[in-house]
Amino acid sequence: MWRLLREGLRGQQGWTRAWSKATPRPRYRVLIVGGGGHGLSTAFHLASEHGIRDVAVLERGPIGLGNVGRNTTIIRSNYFHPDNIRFYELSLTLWERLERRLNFNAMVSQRGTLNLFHTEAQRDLFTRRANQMRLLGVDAEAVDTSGIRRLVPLADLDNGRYPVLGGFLQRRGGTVRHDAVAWGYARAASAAGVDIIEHCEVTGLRISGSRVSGVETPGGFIAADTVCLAVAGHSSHLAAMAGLKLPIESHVLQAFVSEPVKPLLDVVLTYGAGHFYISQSDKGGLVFGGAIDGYNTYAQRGTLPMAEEVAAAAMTLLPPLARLKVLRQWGGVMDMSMDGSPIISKTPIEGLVLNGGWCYGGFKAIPAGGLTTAHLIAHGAPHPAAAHLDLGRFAAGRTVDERGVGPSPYLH
Amino acid sequence: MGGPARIGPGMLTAGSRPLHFRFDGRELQGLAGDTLASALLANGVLQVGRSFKYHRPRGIVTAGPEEPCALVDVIGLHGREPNVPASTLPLSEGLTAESQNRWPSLRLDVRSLADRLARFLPAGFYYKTFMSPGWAWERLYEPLIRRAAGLGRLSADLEPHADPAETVHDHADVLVVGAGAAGLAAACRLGGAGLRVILAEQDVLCGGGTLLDERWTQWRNALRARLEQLPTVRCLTRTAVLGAYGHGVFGALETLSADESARFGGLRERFRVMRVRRVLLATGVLERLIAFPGNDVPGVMLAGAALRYLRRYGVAAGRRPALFANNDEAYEALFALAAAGVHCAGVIDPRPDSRPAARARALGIPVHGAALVGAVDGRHQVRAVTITELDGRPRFVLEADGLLISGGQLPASALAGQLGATLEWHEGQAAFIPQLAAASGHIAGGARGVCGLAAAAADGDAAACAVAAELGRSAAALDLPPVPADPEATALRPLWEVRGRGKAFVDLQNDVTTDDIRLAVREGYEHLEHMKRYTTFGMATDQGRIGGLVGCAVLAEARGVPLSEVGALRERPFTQPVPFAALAGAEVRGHFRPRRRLALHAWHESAGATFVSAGLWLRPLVYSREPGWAPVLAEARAVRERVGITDVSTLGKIDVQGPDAARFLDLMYANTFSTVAVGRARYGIMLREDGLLLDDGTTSRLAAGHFIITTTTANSAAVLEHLEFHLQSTCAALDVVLTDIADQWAQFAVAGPRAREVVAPLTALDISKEAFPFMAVAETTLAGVPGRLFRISFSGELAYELAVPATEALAVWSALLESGARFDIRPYGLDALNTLRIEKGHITTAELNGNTTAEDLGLQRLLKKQGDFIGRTLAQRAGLNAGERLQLVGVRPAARSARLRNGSQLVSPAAPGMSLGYLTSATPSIEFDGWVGLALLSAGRQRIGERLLARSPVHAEEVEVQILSAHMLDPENTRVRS
Amino acid sequence: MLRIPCPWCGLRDESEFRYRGDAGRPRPAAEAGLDAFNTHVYERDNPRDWHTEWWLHIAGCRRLLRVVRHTLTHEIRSVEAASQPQGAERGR
Amino acid sequence: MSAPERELPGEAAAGTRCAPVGTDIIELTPFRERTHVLKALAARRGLALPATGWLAITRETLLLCVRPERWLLLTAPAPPGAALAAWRPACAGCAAAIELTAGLTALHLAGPAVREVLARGCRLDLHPEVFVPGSAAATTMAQVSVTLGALPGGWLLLTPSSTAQHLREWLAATARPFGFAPDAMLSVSSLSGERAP
Ligand SMILES: Cc1cc2nc3c(=O)[nH]c(=O)nc-3n(C[C@H](O)[C@H](O)[C@H](O)COP(=O)(O)OP(=O)(O)OC[C@H]3O[C@@H](n4cnc5c(N)ncnc54)[C@H](O)[C@@H]3O)c2cc1C
Ligand SMILES: NC(=O)c1ccc[n+]([C@@H]2O[C@H](COP(=O)([O-])OP(=O)(O)OC[C@H]3O[C@@H](n4cnc5c(N)ncnc54)[C@H](O)[C@@H]3O)[C@@H](O)[C@H]2O)c1
Ligand SMILES: Cc1cc2nc3c(=O)[nH]c(=O)nc-3n(C[C@H](O)[C@H](O)[C@H](O)COP(=O)(O)O)c2cc1C
Ligand SMILES: [Zn+2]
Repeated sequence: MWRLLREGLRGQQGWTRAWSKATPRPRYRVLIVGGGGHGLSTAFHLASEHGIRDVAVLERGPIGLGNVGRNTTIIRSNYFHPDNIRFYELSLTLWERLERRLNFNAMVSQRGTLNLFHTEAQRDLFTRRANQMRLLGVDAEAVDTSGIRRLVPLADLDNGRYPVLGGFLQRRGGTVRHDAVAWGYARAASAAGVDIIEHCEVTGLRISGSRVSGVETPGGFIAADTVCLAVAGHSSHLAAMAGLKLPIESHVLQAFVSEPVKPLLDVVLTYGAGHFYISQSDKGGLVFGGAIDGYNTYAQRGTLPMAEEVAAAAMTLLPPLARLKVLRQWGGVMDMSMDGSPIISKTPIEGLVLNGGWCYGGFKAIPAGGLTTAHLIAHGAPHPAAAHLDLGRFAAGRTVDERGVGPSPYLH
Repeated sequence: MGGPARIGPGMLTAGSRPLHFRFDGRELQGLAGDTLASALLANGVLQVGRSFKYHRPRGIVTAGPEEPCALVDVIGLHGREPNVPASTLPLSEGLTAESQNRWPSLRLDVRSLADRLARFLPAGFYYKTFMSPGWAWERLYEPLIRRAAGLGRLSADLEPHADPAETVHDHADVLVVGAGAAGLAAACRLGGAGLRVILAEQDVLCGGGTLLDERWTQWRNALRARLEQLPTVRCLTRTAVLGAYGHGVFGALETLSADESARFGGLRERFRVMRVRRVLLATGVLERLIAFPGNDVPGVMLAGAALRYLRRYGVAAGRRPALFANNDEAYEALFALAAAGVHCAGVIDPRPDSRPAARARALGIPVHGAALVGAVDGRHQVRAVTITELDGRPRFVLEADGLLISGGQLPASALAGQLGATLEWHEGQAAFIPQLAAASGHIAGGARGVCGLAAAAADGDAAACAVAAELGRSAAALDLPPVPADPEATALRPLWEVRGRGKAFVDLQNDVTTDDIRLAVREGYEHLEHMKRYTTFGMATDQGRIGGLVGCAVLAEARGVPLSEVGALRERPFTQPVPFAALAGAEVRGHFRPRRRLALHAWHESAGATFVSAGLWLRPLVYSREPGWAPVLAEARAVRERVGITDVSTLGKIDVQGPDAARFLDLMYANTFSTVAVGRARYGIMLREDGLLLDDGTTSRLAAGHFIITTTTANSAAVLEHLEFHLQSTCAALDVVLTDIADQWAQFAVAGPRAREVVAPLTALDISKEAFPFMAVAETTLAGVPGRLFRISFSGELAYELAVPATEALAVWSALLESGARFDIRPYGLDALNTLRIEKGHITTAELNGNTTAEDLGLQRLLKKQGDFIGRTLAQRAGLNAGERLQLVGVRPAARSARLRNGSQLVSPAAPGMSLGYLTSATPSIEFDGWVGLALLSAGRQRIGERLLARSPVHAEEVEVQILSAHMLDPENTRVRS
Repeated sequence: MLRIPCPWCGLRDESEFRYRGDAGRPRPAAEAGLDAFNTHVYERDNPRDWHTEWWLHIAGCRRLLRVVRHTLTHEIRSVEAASQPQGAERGR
Repeated sequence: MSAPERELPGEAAAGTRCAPVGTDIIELTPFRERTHVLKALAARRGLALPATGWLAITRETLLLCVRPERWLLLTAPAPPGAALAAWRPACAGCAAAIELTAGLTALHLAGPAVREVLARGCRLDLHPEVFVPGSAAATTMAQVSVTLGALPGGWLLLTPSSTAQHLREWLAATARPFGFAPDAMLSVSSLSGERAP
């Protein structure tokens, strides 16, 4: 703050790079592939929690332009599976402390996430989830229609087709300024001694015997004791370099933003009669999205039917939006796992660690994902909050399937 | 007196009637044909808004959809529509608009304080501050920021007035986007070759750049006339192509003219989905701005826009404007204004000399060569400009009431970018030229850097010939008037920024200055996409159309790299913002999803049913409009005590026929169907390949090679898809025909101790216990209608299900009611059905929730030991058979007066924080005193007899419950077999 | 957005189809064992490349199609019926 | 049960006219290697089974093929079960013959604006040179499943009976700006197209 005043008087000349642009050294104790939220958070936690500073993050482009830079920024910890609640709740508590941890304002905004329900079956599911959360000490509350009307005056609760019967609110849920998350972790990790190496694509993984020994890049080989894959939608692609097949398919999730308008919507709202969720960014744009496209793809772009579908849901739930204009549409490639839950795990290759399978929900998990992945790397054993996210769960039949649709990512 | 004014007739306004409108409360007058912007200018109104961050006064900069500044709120019948570009909004009688982002008034905006404090609010300032005290971000700073941000204000009533909306699907061989010289020529050529063409033009008129040059009138008219005669060409004006989605799919928005809108019941725009074989982008060029201090003062306008205002609306951008430009084209505005009698203050051109400069001098307009504009005098309006040498030394101050600027032209490449165009840097034009792979599309004319209208027309024609050839057509020669020659041009001198004191904007809406870009570079946000996100450059409603390249150039300079290395902003849909209503189309609100109606819908309605949506279906929930359990329990009691009838037609029904039908079902179901006798049904479960349950239902064998499957309502589509998938892949060798017969058959359950007596009179069949036992099936005549009779029961009572063709539903249903009248038969709805099945321990999707196994639900005895089936192998995994898994049990409150709630968590009193399971379904009971429920409980079957707590902390409830077997009612099944 | 040329129905929007995933994973033999089924059910190649996949034309002919598509460019290289209903004459 | 016989409506003011079609419908699907048997059986009854994507009209019937190897046969209404009874025994061992009379609702659309109206819900290219008379296709319209046939004097539309009301309402609402008129019931034989396109 004082700095801002001082720089104001000095013509903003004194600011320096938020993170330094490193060039790679020949070997590191830990190499993290992927400069997205999880890669950077992992690096930060390795350096700050475990004193492991001999770390580099390798990012094929500029950092933060993968899914961390294109998501709808929702954070919450309302999950069904108790282990998932614990994991995402850990993340939520870390979000609450993030700004002071990083000395960077990522605008964590706990404005509340409100899930609407339209059928009794949905009500029962949400009740069960909220009660499970409450047993674990996590905030969740039921909201009746008059409460919803107060929270979202724009909503047409009757809406002619699937009336809103009620909702569940997690007040501590909300949004975070997505880009600032990548920048804030990069800045803090860099300050702690981590090398952040941009424009450095990993093109191969070198395996010696059953161990990983480093990575190939266009600039040459870089050796490492541990290599952590944190490449989200490209997990399978990287794993294939080590001869591994993952329980992951890459699918596109789209997002949209409207023109900016004065404050309209003060919670994160999810519609229950179709795939649709929406919140308003601090800049004034309504940020919203829907379901995944539902087929394997690495193309980071949107489609017309999804735009129409999501707009139709918006119009149904929030008819006053009719004349507001949608500004931009984009997509992100997501690592859809076979049970819809993430994977933080060792792999059959010694020294190769996987952070992936984030599906459409890995943004909220960035603090905890980094913390638990760093723990796994530092201790060689899973962090208790992420022990259920191991790769072995699939074969063992211990899948963590929130939606109960089974190993068909196109249904998640 | 200075400033803009109407000085003559315009192409669109000549001779048209006056219209009255209001802007910020002022009553003003314009002409039919005007846009709001041209009408405001005609009234001398210069300042029309405030900027996003600094709240600086802003005017009208462009004459098209690329407008960054002149966005207004339009006050309509049903509310307030924000962010409408005045530059495209057609004027209409009574139009009411207000400026945005200012308080209390446009001229006196309190937040413009931000402008004075600007030095403390550089790009990204919010990341560096507002962090302490810890609570303050959300409660203090964020609300402040949010209120300050946002442009217009949206307000609308919730009344379901539902503006009409529609989506139209168009098809063509070729979509030509843009009807300028290139597009018109291309469409003529393609149409002449007999190809189906859509020519989409966002403007109200076809013509593009030719509309601004009188020499082209004849050519344009000739082409328009020709196009009208070509039967395969559709010319869609007012239609902007918004998005390119690959595989030949495009989204476009047509704004209806007032007449057409009236014809379509007030429809304002029409969303068009175009599916085409080829696309030809003839989107022309956009003019770019120059960054110099004060380039945002009202009265600074793009030169091309000034030309448009003059030609189209007869409006001069100023009475004594100056021009600041680095290219020849921009002088056209000056010449046109001069020809219309406007006295131009002078020209500032960084080039020492040029052909049009000579022409200007000849017209008596002073031209200052090798000069720049270093500052603008005036806050609410341009008063004078400071002319400097190229090195920045001031030369002198030129009085002017407006400043027309032009930094050159660049291809309008938004759609090309969406189609994956590569951008090639063109030094001569100082612009990126998009290039597309032939498979993605073609670009012609100004859109690919071709200069001049004649050249563009020729290029459009050539591109059309290439497209025609790709589609196997030879394009016939066209007999068209000759094109006027393009003037010879002096090369443009790239000019991005004039450095000086004061803010030089590259993004006029988001208030991003050249200094902001340099700051971003210092802080390491030097990649274009980082700079964009850090400063919000190019993220406003205009998406950086006129300032984008300028910002990139400033970035390149700050980084010390060539512009080609920096690249350009990434293009995404939409080329123009599109209203939610238009994008959504007609399938919203009450029409969001279709309704599937039962054949007996009208009967249920007249019987007083409350309907509930179950997926797309409307189902009777209870035959009462009263809330509460009483009517439900009355219906359920009728079944337990006498007899009831319910419509179960929503169940999925699949006909399976063929020599291999039984083998197929044996593979698809976990139990065996080949051993089912003809005339018998069997309850079956289907697993997913991962070993978890997919669905359940009864399947009946009508003949050796003929089965009828029933599925749950919720899973009917999924099960059919599952079967069809496997039949055509895993089991492709099997000879089976699957047919969805869900809608063919209405199906009713008649349940209760008197069911037999109700059904018997309707059929000749002997349905006695012996002749037609539990699980018997027959094809028979029911009330004179050929139907099917099943002896199956979901309620736990003696029951029959009757299936009859849906067309005969009412006749048979009525016959049953009549036959049951002596037992006081009652129709029962979904709620009563649920009460009955819970008591009986029958499962539905509440328990079959995708995470349960056969074992979990106590169905393990159904898993066949012999032979393969989907899910067999993986169902044996340890994790799916672990002892602590949740198993189905029954639940009753210990205190009979207590009620149960679905979704409560089961805990042991010793560890009330640890969930052992949860309640899936609960109901007040008919048979038992108080409530009963079903639950999924860890190692549940071993806990039968235990007492646990059912906790619902969200409702502050806690109920002591007793764990029972799920088979609470008649575990020996004597009733169903009676 | 995809448009898939169905051999029976012609060029149709992706919304008319149901995606059924990687078509390169035939169901293992009945007795192939746990590992084989685990691999079949959970592991995916998920290539950033050409991908052979199942699409069921649910809104049209309801036939299962084997489509070869590039997962980055979305180019469709071939479409064929998973199993040919014998004797059927091709339509459009 | 039987519909009043009625001539196909002429070119009246309404852009779209919509009439229910009174018809029995059965679906014939041959088992493996039995197509020729079914074809022969049909031939004996004076019917030629059209190729996928086409329909065939005789005086009394209409045959549509929108799914390979599956034919929808539309015949004049008879008492319930009669249509099936006429085919099922003959099809034994050769084809599945399944009654869908109650499962599908048939509508006939005519008028100069029909294509405009359909383009507001149907994604197919219905241009007369593409979807030529005699074409048939299954697709979705207004979010529900439909089978479309281009008849000489109009359009045949089949939709599952549970969504028929939805589709009729949608048609009426969408066609309103073009002029919409509901018509009295037509019979299959009146579709047979003595009226040239
Ligand atoms: C539209 C959309 C909306 C979403 N909404 C939400 C939401 O509201 N809430 C939520 O919690 N989650 C949401 N998500 C999901 C969330 O964004 C992701 O799960 C999460 O960001 C993924 O983790 P990440 O940040 O590490 O991934 P990324 O940011 O994608 O990071 C992966 C990085 O790896 C790099 N990389 C890839 N290959 C290589 C290579 N060979 N060498 C070097 N580097 C490589 C990539 O360039 C990329 O930068 C959404 C996702 C999308 C697309
Ligand atoms: N003489 C002048 O005043 C003048 C003005 C403009 C252009 N030009 C010259 O004309 C040449 C360009 O001719 P041209 O035919 O290529 O372009 P053009 O600018 O004449 O026409 C392009 C047309 O495309 C339309 N358009 C752009 N994007 C669209 C979209 N997404 N959807 C629908 N319509 C869209 C525009 O409204 C415009 O009418 C350039 O080389 C330029 O030098 C001259
Ligand atoms: C939360 C959020 C808010 C956004 N707001 C805007 C916005 O106001 N204006 C804008 O042009 N883009 C906005 N974007 C979209 C970005 O411009 C960009 O499209 C997105 O980050 C994906 O990157 P890409 O388009 O470069 O692939 C926003 C994105 C996110 C994730
Ligand atoms: Zn098909």
